[in-house]
Amino acid sequence: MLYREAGDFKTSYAEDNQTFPIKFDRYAYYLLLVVAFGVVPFIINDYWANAVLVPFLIYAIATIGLNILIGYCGQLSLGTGGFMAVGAFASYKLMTAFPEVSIIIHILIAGGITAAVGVAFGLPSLRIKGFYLAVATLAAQFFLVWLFNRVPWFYNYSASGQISAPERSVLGVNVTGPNVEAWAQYMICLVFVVACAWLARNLTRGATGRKWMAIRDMDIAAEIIGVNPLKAKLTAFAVSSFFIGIAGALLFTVYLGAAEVGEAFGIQKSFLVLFMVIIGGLGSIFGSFAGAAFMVLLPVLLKNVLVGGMNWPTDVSAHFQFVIVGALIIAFLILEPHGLAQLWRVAKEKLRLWPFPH
Amino acid sequence: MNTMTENTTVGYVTDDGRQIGGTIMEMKNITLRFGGVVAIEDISFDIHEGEIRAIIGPNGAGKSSMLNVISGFYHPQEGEVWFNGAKRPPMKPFEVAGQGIARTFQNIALFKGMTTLDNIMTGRLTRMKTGMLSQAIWWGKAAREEEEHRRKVEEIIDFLEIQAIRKTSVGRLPYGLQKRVELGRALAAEPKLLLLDEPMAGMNVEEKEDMSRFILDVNDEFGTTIALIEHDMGVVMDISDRVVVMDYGKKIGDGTPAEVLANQEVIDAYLGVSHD
Amino acid sequence: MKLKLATLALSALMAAAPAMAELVYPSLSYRTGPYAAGGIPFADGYADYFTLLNERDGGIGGVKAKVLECETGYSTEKGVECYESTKGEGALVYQPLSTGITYQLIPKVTADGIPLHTMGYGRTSAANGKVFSHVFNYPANYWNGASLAINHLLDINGGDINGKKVALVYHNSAYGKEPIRTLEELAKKHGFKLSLLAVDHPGQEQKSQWLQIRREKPDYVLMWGWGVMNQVAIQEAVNIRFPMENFIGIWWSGAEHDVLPAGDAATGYKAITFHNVGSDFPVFDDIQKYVVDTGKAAGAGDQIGSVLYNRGLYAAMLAAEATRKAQELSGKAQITAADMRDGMEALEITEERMTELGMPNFGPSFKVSCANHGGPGTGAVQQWDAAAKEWKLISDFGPSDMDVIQPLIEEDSMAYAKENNITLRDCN
Amino acid sequence: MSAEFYYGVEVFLNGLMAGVMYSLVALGFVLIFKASGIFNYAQGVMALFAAMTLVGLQTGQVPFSHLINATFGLHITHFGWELPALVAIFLTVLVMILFAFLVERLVLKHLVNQEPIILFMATIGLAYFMEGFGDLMWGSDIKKLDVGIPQGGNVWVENHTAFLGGDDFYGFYLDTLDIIAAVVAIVLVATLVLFSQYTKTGRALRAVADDHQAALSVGISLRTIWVIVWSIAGFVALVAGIMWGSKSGVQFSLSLIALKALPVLMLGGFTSIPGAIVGGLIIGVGEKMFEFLIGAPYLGGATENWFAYVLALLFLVFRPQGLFGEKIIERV
Repeated sequence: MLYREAGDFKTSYAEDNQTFPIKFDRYAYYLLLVVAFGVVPFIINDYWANAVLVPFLIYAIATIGLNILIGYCGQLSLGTGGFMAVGAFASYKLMTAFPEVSIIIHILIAGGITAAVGVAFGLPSLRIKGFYLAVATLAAQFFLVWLFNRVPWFYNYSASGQISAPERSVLGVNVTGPNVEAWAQYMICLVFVVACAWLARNLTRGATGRKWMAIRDMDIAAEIIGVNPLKAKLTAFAVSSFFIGIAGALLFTVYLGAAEVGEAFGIQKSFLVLFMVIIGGLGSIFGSFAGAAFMVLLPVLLKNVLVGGMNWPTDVSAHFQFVIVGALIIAFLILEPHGLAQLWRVAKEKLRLWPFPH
Repeated sequence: MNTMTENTTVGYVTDDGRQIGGTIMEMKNITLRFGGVVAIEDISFDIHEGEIRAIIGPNGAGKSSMLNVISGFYHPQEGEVWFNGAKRPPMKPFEVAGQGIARTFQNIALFKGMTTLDNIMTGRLTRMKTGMLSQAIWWGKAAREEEEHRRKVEEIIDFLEIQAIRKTSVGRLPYGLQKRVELGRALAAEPKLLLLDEPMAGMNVEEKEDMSRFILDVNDEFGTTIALIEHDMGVVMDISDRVVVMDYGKKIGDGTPAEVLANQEVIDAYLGVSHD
Repeated sequence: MKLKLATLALSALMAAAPAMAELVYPSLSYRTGPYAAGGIPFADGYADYFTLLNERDGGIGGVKAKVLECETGYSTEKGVECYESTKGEGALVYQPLSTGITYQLIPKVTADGIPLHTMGYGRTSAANGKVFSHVFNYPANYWNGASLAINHLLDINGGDINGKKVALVYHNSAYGKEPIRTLEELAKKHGFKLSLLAVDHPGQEQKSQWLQIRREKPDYVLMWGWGVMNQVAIQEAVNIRFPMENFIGIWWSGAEHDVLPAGDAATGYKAITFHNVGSDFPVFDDIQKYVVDTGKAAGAGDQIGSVLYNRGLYAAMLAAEATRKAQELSGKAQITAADMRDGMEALEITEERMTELGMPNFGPSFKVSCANHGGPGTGAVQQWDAAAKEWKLISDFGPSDMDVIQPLIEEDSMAYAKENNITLRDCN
Repeated sequence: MSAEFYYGVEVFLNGLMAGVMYSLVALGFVLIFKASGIFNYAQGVMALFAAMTLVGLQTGQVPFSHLINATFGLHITHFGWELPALVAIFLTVLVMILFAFLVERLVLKHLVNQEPIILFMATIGLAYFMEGFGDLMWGSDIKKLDVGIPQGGNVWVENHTAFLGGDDFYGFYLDTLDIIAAVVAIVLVATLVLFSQYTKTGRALRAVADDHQAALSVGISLRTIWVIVWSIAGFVALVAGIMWGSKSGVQFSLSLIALKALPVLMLGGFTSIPGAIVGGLIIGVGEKMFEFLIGAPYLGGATENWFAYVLALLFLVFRPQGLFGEKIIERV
């Protein structure tokens, strides 16, 4: 009976417009923030940080980014891995070139650079649509990876082409390098995630978001009612790539600490993030988190249950992980084609009517 | 027949006593071809400020093509388009919209993934000016702008009597309502010139009456200039001040409904043959 | 999602159960993914040796050994997850079998004080113990491998390869690029012409590269490949009828499954190795007796005696010996990772010891030191005989050209030390 | 004529051959996309699965042996018998048909009339599933696939072209396997075209491809059609699997050949069978020639992967619907 909007009257458009119109959601959200910032940092350990939370948060950023492009603007892209690589290498070059500047700045600039690259590769989207565009963005994927592998300047002429993140700190606390505390890694990612989610939410609920969605739903009509398709699509590519670039930078600096472009940012990354977007739900910020959680946590969970719990041989359980993940994806789609976010929404609808379904 | 060179005509008074202003838009000798096919052949006509101008003709007469020329979706091979007393250079549709020309579509072109409210809000896009950065920050400028435009949109929602479906996704709405929402989206732009592409197509009698009422109300409450297309003459003759009649891409009549109905050519070409 | 987290917490607890009175050897294996074919035999060998010790000798110094296997699928991210999930269980030494994961673990293990043994892979300059306190890559590394290959060419050419054309076909990744610097140095020194041919992962399409080889007709082709790239390259070499005895792979390009698909024509193909091949050693009888017959063999148990199985076995043997050393030094049976590190640094492998272990002449005899974590860098050449379906050593374990390699190691490790402001250890 | 020129020709010819190999994979995509509008991400994995099954049956492997051994502590791997290649191929075809049937029954049936992106997603799930399932069934180690297709440089061609380029020219190098693959591809396409032109089912397929609703209204069962299409796609996957498998052995990476097919699809159009072939040839020649003329000499090589896509991209910018795709007309 808690979950009601009745009696929760809106007296202004701003109120009517807020992210969580329902009181209960609002409080749940505040509670989540309090826990995320106030509790988790004190109980987190290396395993939880490195195996679960940090990758989850980083992928959440990437997923939000890609979701803006695919879910809101309807432009299918498979260049994510390449764009993450841009973010990673940009941050690496910046960190090594200007050690005195704060890493936060570096990561933001890396995002900016990625945005520029994204815009460049977004240009064909004016002529190319749908799956054709998706495949076209693979050109970006493969070219960028090749480039970072080929040109030694990008990896400071190291013998092997590996880049490793030097030690950097924020407010005197290490966030990269060998001697980094779990909570510090977690916090910097969390801050970025919250900021990105907040920006994304604002953009998508306002004029920009409507332009994107108009293009997504019917580009011709959108143009005729006054949306400039070039601008709309390119801004989507820019914003999306900005987030993805940040994700790439964090993935390299905070999470992996060392990266090899082909392995860390290969085509499989592009698909992974795409899966996250679609499983989570197109055009939903919450969905982005859900999708990232699903794809990051599920394998770890399965591994721990199958190997840790049931003492299966690692290979058998690894194969089973694939089988189960695949089956679950299909099951979800049959159950609810529009992703976890929609599933969640439906559940809430039910809850709102409960206990009187009619 | 229309040999006006520059558009400084005085207005006129309609028989129901409304004062119509001077020319707001003028089409001069428009010719539009698709490959070999001639869709529009050397057509000229004008639209006066504040009037309801109808373009009628049987299916395939080139009406929609004409509308698409006005809204910049097609670019005629010959002829000139004058708007607000200036010759219009070839423009992209969104630039035309920026000039204050809004329209609806024959087969509804709403944004299926969005709610009624958001759809109508898209009509305001040409008028929302805050930069992306301040939108990303939201607090202050963007929020304020959002709110004032929302207020405007709510007026339109009230005017069209669709408050109940504010938050419903348009995909789920019945046809008639969708048409109404689309009209709302066009109105939200507060256009100088409103183009309606068969606003009553596929409607039953009372839906048609509702729609006609809305069109008339729009015209005299907001004083919006309206150009509409219909192939069903009945309604059109009641609501429009002047009518252009097209057939096979040619203009065969132009004038008040009465004049047009008296025009023999029209009677032969249009009324003579039976249309739905 | 909340629910998922809850279940995860539970299972994470299960994963983090503390291991008592055991010597824990994590094995970051990959039995799936693009490189499974190479990962499986190595992991089997690594596991079987410890099983043997447990079954035959009741462990090492009376303490049972426990191999914690964790599937990485050759992905660095899974590697991190594996590292974090196993390090809490008293892990003594890590053996990731992936250059990518190694690069990533180097800073982590150093911070956590757990030694890392990257045998014949990983970061070559880690051989410099002054800089890399917790990383070991004895008995040989890529640059030794490159030099050994060239030495072999020198041998068969009576010491003069001036003006010869040598092509390097390499996996276009960190791993594949490793030997390039060294080979360029050696090219200067011995005056042979080096040409580079990159092959992108996974390397199923190598037409262009091999057509180029067919055009340029190099005298010798070296290969730094892994996974499917190997058998495709060997197949293509056969296809263009390149003389196989002039085709030499690094030790990661010299397994049975690399040459078998090419059939009889692959006879004569050579590969560098730093350990012996075949199952003609007493230890294998014990493995049969204590591991296979008792049904405790790892994996499908069908890899025994294969090149990569032997490598896993060898790695396990070195780890076990280092453990013994550590127990001896620390005077306690249940050693810590720190003790293990000291043990590895003091490790000495003698011919006598290997004979005792039933592995006579299985690898070089060598001694690790504070400054040199890279071992002797010796190796031999193995050659494939398709008729007998077996590899044969065609040379002894010879030295590599340290005058060329040592400066490179110094240079690269110093660069790393500078980049991460590491203070050099005093090794005197 | 200089040897350089003939080398160019040689690269060109090999480009054509490689192109055919790509087309074989692209074909599977086209068939399914044409008939059901599904972009079948699982096509590559299907090829891998088919090849694995073929090898497994041929060498008499025990399915799920690893799982069985793990659970019951047994050590069974093989039945001990070997099947002749043709029998094994036939059985594999049956397996692929069964697979198609199950896909329709368990997946597609429940997703009729969903947007393409959803169906695409479903095939991703399918890919995951099959990858794990295949490995469980046949093990993830590398397998040698040998159905008796000869490979290696074709001596006849070499001897008869050696005279062209002077003494340091060996004559054109053409892999016999590739030549056979080309022949197979031609036969395959021919049969498919004939099938779709002259058989009742074929016409039904075309009808469905043109207009689902219309086809349904004249009483063609969409579900049967889907089973048929997926069966054919499974068969094509098997052929591709055999060709690539005999080249590089059967292992995980075989599923990555799908990536080689995507630029072909862009170029040829998702809906055109001839497009898949021509597109394949263009991509094959394009990437090989670029590597030969610019990539290897000036860019340090390994340019093929991205160049294929860039080529397709540039092409699309000028012709968004691909080589044979229907022209896109925008109207309000």
